Amino acid sequence: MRVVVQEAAFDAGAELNAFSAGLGNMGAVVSFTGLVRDVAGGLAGMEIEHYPGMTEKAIAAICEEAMTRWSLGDALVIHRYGALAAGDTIMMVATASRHRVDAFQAAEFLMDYLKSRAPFWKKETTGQGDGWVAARDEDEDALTRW
Amino acid sequence: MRVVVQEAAFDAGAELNAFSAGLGNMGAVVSFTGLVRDVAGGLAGMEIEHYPGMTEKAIAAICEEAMTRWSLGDALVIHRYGALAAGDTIMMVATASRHRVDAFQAAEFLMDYLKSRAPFWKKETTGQGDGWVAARDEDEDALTRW
Amino acid sequence: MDVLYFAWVRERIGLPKEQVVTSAATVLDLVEELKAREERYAAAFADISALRVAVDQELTDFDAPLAGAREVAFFPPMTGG
Amino acid sequence: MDVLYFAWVRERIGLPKEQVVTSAATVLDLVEELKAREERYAAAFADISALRVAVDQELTDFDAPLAGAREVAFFPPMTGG
Repeated sequence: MRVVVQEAAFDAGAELNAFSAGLGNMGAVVSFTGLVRDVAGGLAGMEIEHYPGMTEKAIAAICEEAMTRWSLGDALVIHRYGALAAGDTIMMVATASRHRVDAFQAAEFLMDYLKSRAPFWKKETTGQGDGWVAARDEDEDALTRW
Repeated sequence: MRVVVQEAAFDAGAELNAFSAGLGNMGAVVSFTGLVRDVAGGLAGMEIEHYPGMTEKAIAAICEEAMTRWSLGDALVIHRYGALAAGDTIMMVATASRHRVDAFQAAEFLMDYLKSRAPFWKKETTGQGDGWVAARDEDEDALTRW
Repeated sequence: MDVLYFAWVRERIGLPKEQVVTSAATVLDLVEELKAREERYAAAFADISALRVAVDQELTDFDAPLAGAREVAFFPPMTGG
Repeated sequence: MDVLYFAWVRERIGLPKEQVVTSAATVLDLVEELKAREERYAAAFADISALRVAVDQELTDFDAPLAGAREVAFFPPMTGG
């Protein structure tokens, strides 16, 4: 299990390969990658604020919960903070299991909890100024299924 | 949408990065990677047989079905055949969407259908001889949820 | 008509592909014709519930008609992914 | 006790962190104390249903006790991932 919170960019493909190479006997690997997207057009960039100290602890707790709920060989979370541009990779999750159902379920669980329970806040910068991204009701509702 | 059936090894991380780079306005990317796993210990290798011609058509049809069922920006399937060793990457699927639910669901759908409806057959070679991998009832049952 | 065999069906019958001249109306009729030929066919087709069939590269059932078919393939359940 | 503010709560109050000497028994008592200080606090805490709170870096509720707490943080719903 590896949790990384960093400002620097990272190479999601290289991380996926390194994660897969270290697995031993797990045949199924699921990854999720979140990219900065320019929904309305005109996005100049994104700034992600976080809560140093709590962030790492909250993500580690979510990962440990996933490891107890599903039969996983390994789990990885990398999440950036600071200034990002459209198209940049914000974060990734990877999970590994023997059978694909565990890896898929655990990755979805990790994403649902990271969205609403890890202390990150996104601010978008456009030509019209800055704005904090509002939490979506669907994201909060998604937690009820676990 | 891209479907590749090939004997040669491929770099799953590089494929994930290329897939993510071409997306434009899609923020969520899910990938599944299947690796040769040595369940019982002593696996010497795996041989994957397929049905040239039907394989590509069957996978393309499954991808098109996924594109109509979910709101996807893109989908990728790469599947190898021929001789593989333990730890080798057998195949990968990648899906992209605006919101993560579509990408996750479509990737699970693609995997469920690829498992049981794309004409591939795995043969494992061990010190005790060769054996065709049996289809799992769970894999056939997984199709009923879609 | 081309008849193709994959995986252990291919191994039991001993060849990957053959040309068959047949007037079989359905896949099942073709199976019965093949089984009557030789023991290796009878062995391969002993339990068709363990087999799948594709006609012209589309999965179908054993009662599918063969009129106009150019290619029929027999194989065990797939194990891709 | 350290009190931390994030995202638009930080922007409205105008600082990321401050030391607060308080005998507030619960988070809600602390919020009432802060609101009584200055308009910017009253504005930031006007609708606590739009806020989340962590005590010693654990998410909790506004009726959580503050006895022994070293760090309280206020922020809007998270938007990670």
